[in-house]
Amino acid sequence: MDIGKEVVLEMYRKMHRIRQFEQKIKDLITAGEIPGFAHVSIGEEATAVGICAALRPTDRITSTHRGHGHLIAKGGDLARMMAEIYGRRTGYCKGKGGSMHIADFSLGILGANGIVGGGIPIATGSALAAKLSHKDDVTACFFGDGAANEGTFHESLNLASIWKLPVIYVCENNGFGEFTPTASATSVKDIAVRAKGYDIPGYVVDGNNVLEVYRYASEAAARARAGEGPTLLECKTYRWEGHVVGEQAFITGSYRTEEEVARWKARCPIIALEQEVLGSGLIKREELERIAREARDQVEAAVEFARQSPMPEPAEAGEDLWVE
Amino acid sequence: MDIGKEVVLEMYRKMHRIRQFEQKIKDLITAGEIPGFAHVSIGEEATAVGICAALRPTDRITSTHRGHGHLIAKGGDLARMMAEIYGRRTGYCKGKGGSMHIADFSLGILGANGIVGGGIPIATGSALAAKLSHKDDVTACFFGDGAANEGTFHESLNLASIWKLPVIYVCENNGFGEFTPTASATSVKDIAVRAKGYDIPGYVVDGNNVLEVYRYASEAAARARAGEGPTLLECKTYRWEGHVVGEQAFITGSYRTEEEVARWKARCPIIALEQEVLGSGLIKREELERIAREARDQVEAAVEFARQSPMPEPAEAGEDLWVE
Amino acid sequence: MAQLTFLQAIRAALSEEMERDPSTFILGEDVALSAFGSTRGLLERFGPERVRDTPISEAGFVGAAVGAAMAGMRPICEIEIAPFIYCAFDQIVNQAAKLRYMSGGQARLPITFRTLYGAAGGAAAQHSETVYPHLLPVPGLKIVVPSGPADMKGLLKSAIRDDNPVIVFEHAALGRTREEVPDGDYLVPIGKASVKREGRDVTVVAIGAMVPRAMAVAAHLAGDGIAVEVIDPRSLAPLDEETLLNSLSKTNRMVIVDEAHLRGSAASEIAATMAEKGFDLLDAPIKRVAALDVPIPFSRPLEAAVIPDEARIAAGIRAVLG
Amino acid sequence: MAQLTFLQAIRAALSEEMERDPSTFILGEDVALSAFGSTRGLLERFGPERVRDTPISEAGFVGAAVGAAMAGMRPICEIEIAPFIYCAFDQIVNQAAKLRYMSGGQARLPITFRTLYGAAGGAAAQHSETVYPHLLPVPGLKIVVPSGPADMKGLLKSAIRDDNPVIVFEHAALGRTREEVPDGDYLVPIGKASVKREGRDVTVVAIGAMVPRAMAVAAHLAGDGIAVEVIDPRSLAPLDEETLLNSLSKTNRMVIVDEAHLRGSAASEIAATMAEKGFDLLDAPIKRVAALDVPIPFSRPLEAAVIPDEARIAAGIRAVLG
Ligand SMILES: Cc1ncc(C[n+]2csc(CCOP(=O)(O)OP(=O)(O)O)c2C)c(N)n1
Ligand SMILES: Cc1ncc(C[n+]2csc(CCOP(=O)(O)OP(=O)(O)O)c2C)c(N)n1
Ligand SMILES: [Mg+2]
Ligand SMILES: [Mg+2]
Repeated sequence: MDIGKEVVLEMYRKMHRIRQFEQKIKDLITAGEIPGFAHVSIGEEATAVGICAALRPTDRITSTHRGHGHLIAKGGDLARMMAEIYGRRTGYCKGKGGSMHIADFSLGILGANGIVGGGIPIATGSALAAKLSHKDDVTACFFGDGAANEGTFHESLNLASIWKLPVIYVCENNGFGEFTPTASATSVKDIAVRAKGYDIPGYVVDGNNVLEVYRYASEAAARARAGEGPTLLECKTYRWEGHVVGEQAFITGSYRTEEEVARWKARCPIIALEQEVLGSGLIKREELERIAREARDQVEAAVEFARQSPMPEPAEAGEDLWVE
Repeated sequence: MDIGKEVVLEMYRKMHRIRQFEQKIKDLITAGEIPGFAHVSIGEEATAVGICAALRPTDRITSTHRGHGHLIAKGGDLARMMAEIYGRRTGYCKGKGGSMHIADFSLGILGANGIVGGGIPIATGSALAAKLSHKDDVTACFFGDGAANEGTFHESLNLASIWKLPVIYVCENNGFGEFTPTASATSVKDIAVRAKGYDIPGYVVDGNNVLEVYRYASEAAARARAGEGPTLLECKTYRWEGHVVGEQAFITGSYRTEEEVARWKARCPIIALEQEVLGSGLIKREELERIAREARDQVEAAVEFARQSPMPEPAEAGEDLWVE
Repeated sequence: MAQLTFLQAIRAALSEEMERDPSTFILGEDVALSAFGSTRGLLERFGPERVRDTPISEAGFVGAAVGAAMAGMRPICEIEIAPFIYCAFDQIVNQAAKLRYMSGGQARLPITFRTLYGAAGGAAAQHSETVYPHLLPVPGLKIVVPSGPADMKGLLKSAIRDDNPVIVFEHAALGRTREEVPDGDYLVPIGKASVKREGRDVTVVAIGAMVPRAMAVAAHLAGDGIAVEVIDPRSLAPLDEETLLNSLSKTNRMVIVDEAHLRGSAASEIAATMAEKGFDLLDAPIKRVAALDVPIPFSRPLEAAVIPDEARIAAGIRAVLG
Repeated sequence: MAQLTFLQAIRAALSEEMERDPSTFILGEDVALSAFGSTRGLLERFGPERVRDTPISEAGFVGAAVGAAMAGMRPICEIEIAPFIYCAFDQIVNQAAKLRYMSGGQARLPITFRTLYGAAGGAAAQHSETVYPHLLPVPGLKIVVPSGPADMKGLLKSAIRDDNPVIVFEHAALGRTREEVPDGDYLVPIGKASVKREGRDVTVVAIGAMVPRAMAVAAHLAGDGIAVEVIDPRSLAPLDEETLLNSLSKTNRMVIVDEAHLRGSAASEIAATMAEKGFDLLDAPIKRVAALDVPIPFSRPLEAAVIPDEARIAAGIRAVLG
């Protein structure tokens, strides 16, 4: 597959945006400026971005508790995301959702989800809707390695297989579910193997290689649009940060080694893409630097927007429950 | 494996007992003598019996809504079963459970279960108990092909695999879940394939061949006792009767062909064993006939016991909820 | 107008609404063949894409209904027997009912859940339970419990057209009850109680299959000169407090009859609300007549002892009449 | 006696009971490392067989607890955060709570479920909900909600020793509250309410984290000459009706404070019972102060508007004082 320069640049842009956004979140929480808790995906950007780059605007995604990256990759507005995380009325959910529930239905983002595995049947239903309404939209379903042990994973993949639904199941295997290593909670080394149990294709993908992710996603999307049903992509990656920002404050002991973290940091997906495109001469360093700068500026602007935005009024708590 | 004559005779006895018991249930419901509804397993006897013949008295089983066969195979008392189905105070559950909830804890029968897939985690926990208390008891977990699409199947097999629990998962694939053909609800031809998703052994077994079932079960039990973990056995079989006795009265149309039913009846597990043992000269025809007669007599006695037994008093409804 | 059974009323509502709106479809276990008859004939009419048998995977297909709704469809999702809902509880409680609010009003979830509930003789604890109490504490979900064919049709049609998640509880013992049902676009609004019988001595609020039972008791007590007003709330969420309070202001006495276990029942919820808002109207304590707090037993005499029967309803009425 | 926090009290109860009974073991997600601290240190003491991390598979491991209990163990099963219970709802409601009864009294299910509940600031709808109302309609399950360290220890120990399924709700905001806790075998019986403060003007029944909040209001109102009696029911099932009715016979007025959504709340259940059994004692309607009927929102001012605060509690009290 030949990936055009524009696509590559866009992927680079999105990865930087995610990285800067989440780095900022982390700093703000650490500084005590944002109260709640948030799960960041620093180090895993290539998976979110490679998948979403293969999608069209009318395609849909479902996301997880660790969802900022998916949302940004699908086009989410940084300012409205940041405002939501600040709990402001201008946020995507008017302050009602917070980090774990951001959605943008106009972009096909059906929402992050606080329930591990909760989004998997929802993505499946979204794909069913496409099929029933004879549209060739695809739904990409993000979930973690931990979620792959939930019953909803099983029920959904079986359903999507027998109904040949246009859905891409994207398992982000980052080596942990909270503090439990994947190896000790999951009966198989490669979750992709489970695809056999549903008679669908399953692939192990280098989740830190955005071009590889993009290639697999494009193929899976093409299969889905052609009516050939779902695909399971297991993207092996790693979260550089804790399960939740600030976890050092409340857990004792560590559940992974510094070497392991260092090893994965050395495989930074953003630097990997830089080296690839610089090496091939496709794109110049200055262009990349400009993109990185822009991302930083966008994040700063988002923070500014959030800070300037009003908190919701107490009375707003009663709104938005019903379609009247 | 060399199977002793006593074991073979006992299996023959149990299969007959199940067949006669359930034929009787069917007749009694049809005649309006038993009110509720019941799911019979006529045609599937070899699976229940082959599995339980490989178990010890201290081993445990969990069963399903279609549970009479499992219970009888594990040694259940026909009279107390029949009394329960009649709703009598002398029944196994004092009339509180009925066909779908019969249990005999003294025989390691943890209960039939009205929730499809509901017993799978329970069996897994029973196996965990054996492991935690350093006993080499095995738990056999019966469930249908339909149940293999429930999330509990997935969660349980993963759990049992990582914890290497002494459990045998016995999927009775009888071709249907209610009125839906397995082929249209299940993404794989052989459910045994799903074992790969949990890194455990999985085998397709001729569920109408009691000797074959017994052999696989014995091996699985030996593995379990040796601490090598769970096995998935998919026993292919067929239910001769409807999903529920009397279904013709309320469903319209038929969901399977008469030829299909006839084809499977021609593969009757009881006759198959008869032919096998008569052919090998191991057992004489008279002996088999005597066993069949005894089974009929036992069932008649069970019906008599149930008929003579009192109904529970209304006040008994308040009992048996709590361990005081 | 035609005489329809409860089941025929369900089928009429479903087929009329499916005819009307191409974004509707049915999914659930064995909905094509329809074991209990409520979807019979729909496969032939609307085909297997829109009358969709699912595997036995409650969380999976309920979640699929949620996702399909958020992507623009209008699913009608059948949970064959009510206690199986527990297998899909997260998708109903944490997802369907919360997603609109959590998304700040972005998501639309026009889903109708339908399910068979209640004790109808010998199905035991895992198949006979009255399940709506578990859903009372779920903001974002409407709960409808029709007690007869006409309401069944009118409420189900309203539920399907509602742009919010609605769950309709259909009592297993009512399938063959029969009454006049208006043809065509007959809609019963969700949230409006129905006064089934007028009376000035005592208000009996009855739910689902308890309504015909309460009506029988009322007819019987009329012979003793006791004028019972019977009210069917029809939906438990939202609850038509006004109609109930109006009745209470006339009778000053109330009995609530609920097939659910007493603790946490809809009867308790209604009683608490009435006792709070109607305190000054009450001449006697509100009496709840509900199932005993034990699982529903299998054997007939035991089941009958657990579920409110006419004798217990009558005794409840006499108790508040003092 | 030592000053212990709520979390330390949990750890004390768990380790004492695990020491005492070798058939106990803990299972749940990340119980070894213990994100919220309630099982910290137990792995080191009892090893990975008895302090057992599970995969993220709520139905699977809750069901495994059920099976292990029926096979002779005494599991302590942690559901990390209360709304995740919905993922295992069938195993709790249809299995754990019903199996003894359905088996005619054969099964024994000595299981303790433990779970973190409630709003503690910014965790939003899927993590902050007060979940016990969904379990009120479950005969066969005991429901315990401790409000402070001493009760926490004594009730958790009783729960573990109970031969029936018990669920213990531990409020997320109480973790660091501290008080004197008796050493060693301190047991608080399940089913006995605690009078936290005596008063003759009005009875305030408060649950879980609402207890300290009600106590603060009571202290404040004492300054205005209002003597508030505060009662913590401690267990919602069984409910200590006697202690509540005794108090009512003294104060003749009652306010019930519950963090749950009003509809279907424990407040409703208690109010219905009190209004029925204590009708003649009441000088004013029983007032329920509960969460609004919307999912718990994320943003602090919204969350604060939904959950009962001191102002709403005080207003409720003043309302019943007329
Ligand atoms: C049903 C449910 N169970 C447990 C949790 C608590 N929890 C939140 S994130 C998480 C770990 C998820 O692991 P994984 O799916 O691998 O995603 P990751 O965090 O690694 O991205 C857990 C257990 C939850 N939110 N929902
Ligand atoms: C959770 C749940 N969903 C649905 C049902 C209704 N039901 C009872 S038996 C059955 C079919 C089960 O099929 P299978 O597991 O293959 O067992 P079989 O009846 O073929 O022995 C269904 C859907 C149920 N009892 N429980
Ligand atoms: Mg992970
Ligand atoms: Mg089957």
